[in-house]
Amino acid sequence: MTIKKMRDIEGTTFFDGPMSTKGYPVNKMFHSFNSKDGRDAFVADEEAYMEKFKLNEAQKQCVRDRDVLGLIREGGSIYYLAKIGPILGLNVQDFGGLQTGKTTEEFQAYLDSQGIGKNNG
Amino acid sequence: MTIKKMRDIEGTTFFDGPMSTKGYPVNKMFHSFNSKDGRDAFVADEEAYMEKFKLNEAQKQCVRDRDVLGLIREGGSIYYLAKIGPILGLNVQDFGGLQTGKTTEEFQAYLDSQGIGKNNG
Amino acid sequence: MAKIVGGIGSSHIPAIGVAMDKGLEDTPYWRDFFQSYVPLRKWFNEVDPDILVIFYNDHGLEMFLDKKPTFAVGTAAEYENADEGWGINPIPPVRGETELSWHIVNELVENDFDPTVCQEIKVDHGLTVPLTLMYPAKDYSKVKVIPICINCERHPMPKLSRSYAFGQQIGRAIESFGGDQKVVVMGTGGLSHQLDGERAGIINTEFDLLCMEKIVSDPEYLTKYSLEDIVELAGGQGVELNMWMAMRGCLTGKVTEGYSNLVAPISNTAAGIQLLINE
Amino acid sequence: MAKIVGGIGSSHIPAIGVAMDKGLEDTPYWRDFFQSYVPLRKWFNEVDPDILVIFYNDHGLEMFLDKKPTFAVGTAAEYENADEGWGINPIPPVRGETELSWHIVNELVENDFDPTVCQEIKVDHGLTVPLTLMYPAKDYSKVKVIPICINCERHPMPKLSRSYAFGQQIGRAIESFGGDQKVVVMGTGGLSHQLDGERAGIINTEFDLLCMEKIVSDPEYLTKYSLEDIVELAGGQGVELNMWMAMRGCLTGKVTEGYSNLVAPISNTAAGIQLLINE
Ligand SMILES: [Fe+3]
Ligand SMILES: [Fe+3]
Repeated sequence: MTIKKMRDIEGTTFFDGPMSTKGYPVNKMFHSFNSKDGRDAFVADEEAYMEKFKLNEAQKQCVRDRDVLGLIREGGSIYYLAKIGPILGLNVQDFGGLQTGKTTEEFQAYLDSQGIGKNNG
Repeated sequence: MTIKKMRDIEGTTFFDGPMSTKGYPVNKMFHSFNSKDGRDAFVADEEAYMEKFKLNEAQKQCVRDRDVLGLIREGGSIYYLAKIGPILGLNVQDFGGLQTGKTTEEFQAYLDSQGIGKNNG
Repeated sequence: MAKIVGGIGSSHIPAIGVAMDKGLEDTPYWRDFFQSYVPLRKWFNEVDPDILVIFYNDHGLEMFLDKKPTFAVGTAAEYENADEGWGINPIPPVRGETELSWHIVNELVENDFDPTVCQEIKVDHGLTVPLTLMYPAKDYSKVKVIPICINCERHPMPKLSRSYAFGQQIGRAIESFGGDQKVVVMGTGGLSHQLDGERAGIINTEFDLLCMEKIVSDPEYLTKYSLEDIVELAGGQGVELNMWMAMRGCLTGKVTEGYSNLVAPISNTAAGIQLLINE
Repeated sequence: MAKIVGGIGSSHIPAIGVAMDKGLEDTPYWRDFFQSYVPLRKWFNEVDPDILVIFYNDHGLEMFLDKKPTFAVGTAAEYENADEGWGINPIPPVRGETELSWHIVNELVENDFDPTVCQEIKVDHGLTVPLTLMYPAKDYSKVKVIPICINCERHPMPKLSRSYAFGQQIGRAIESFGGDQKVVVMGTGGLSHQLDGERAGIINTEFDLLCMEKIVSDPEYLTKYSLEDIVELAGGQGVELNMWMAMRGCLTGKVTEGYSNLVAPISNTAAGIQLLINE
């Protein structure tokens, strides 16, 4: 098989075709969080909801563990999986911290260290 | 406005962008006939079903009159509107007759007159 | 490397599915049509392809006007068929081939095609009828199918030259895919017919025969026709020739004709049946 | 003929929508960002465009992986926004412009682009946030919006050169459209950021400033970067630069910079704000 392998960039997973095949069920579940019904159903019974979308066991365990890096490894796309954030009360800085082994404050400080253009702030 | 006008071919309506804009509600209704629920709901109450899909009055009248040419003029695409055929017990030869002012038998004879390759028949 | 052993041109009209469901293959109306598939299937069964790429158009099952792709490529592991309202029995799910599908998509996008990529779609009779013609016992569970859908319902549609180039790119992608899979490509639909308007019922077998001749020896010749020319010559739905052009584009080797027939009228159409060998 | 008077580059992150909903524009975190829109809006209000073409990407509201277009063009008379799960209040429906949309689609297909054409789609924050930045009082009922969506979520994605060519073709289509409409095009998203992985949080303002310089004077320069280069340099979601390239492609006249600023961090991104005048 000769599917193009994307460049190796440390700490970066290209969400490409094979990853999208692998992650389809989990991304479809996250996508369903667009609707309040979907979010409520997940909160009411996470296991049943994961089963409905046919997540595999590894994906289920990552959801149970709130393991963001694990979810990405299992084919989750950040665009869809971030939709679990508001349900869990996590914003993208919290997500950043979770993935980089930092507290949210440390992650924010890392962002700030790369800052520009906030002269009037 | 300068949307490309398609070539004038007698007896032929190009289903192009402006026609597709005009016909969107009626085509969406016909498209819903993919499902038995949609077909049954139409049969149960045609007027309510047309209202649900927001057909304009001209489109509704064409549906009431089973006016195929009228429906095409009002933006219907043959691909979608043909889905009303099985509901009304009409096949594509019946449709052909209705549009060309022929009986179904006459339309079939017209098709046969252009025949080829039926040597073993 | 994967090898495209041949291409098949075939009709895909719902009436064929209904005739097969009802066992009408040997009636006077249908006999010559179904007889044409005997030599095709003989070749097909001998080849016993691993992968079948089917160019089809969606007549209003999945690709509705709300979000209508010019070109769509399936990358799913399985495709379902469904009720389309025509009274054909839906066929059991079709197996997909994710790896080659993604390779095709990668190569298309790399080379400036803009496909819509489908990980979950229902396939309509445009695909299931030709598939069933190849596997009348519906024993297609072994073959992997890649559905490739071309807009033939709403203008603007891809030009014949674009569909041909699209096929050429897909052919190159397949032939560059590692492995020893045998691949057959199918172009479905057509040939001349018009379902709508006061001109409904026109058939132009002379033009169809020209298309079937040129598609073997000189497909570029056909790219001289605009889609308006095609509508004028071959009827409103004659534009389904686009799928035959894409199929032919895939055949990058030396192409010879293995079989050819044209039967009309089949429903409102002239049904082209053609086998192209690719060496 | 319709006239493209200028292009705007703008961020489109949900946090901006939330900040506007909550009235946080003048807080220390947001002040510099929102101040940058004062000169943009001054120009924009003076122009008072009839039509706004917005290049955006859909982050999972409408264009899911089941059927994901590389390029999608809206041709509807109206577009709705909806709950995306981010907690932004959906905005009232946005007016479409069917005639110019179809003209653009015709010209794209005629020139070998393969768009998915959308007569009924919901638009996400990628479009609504930039629109609301131009109309903070949400008084956008007069302007007609053409949404043009580019896949930035799943590889393969269009190359920068393809998005630029796509924009060029759209620019030519608009400028060939009869009438005296004033058109503004927006490229949204970016600039450098990465949301996922152990590398989350990288920002590269040096590269962003280079992009903003080249996009004025030498957009072709940027087409030398592959998307893998962009991911390496500007982070995983830095690929949203594609929308800026398409916007720039539309500007076929003499292009000068009317305003430019880069503010970071805004959420996890470097937010580019840029006005390009097209003469
Ligand atoms: Fe067809
Ligand atoms: Fe974005």
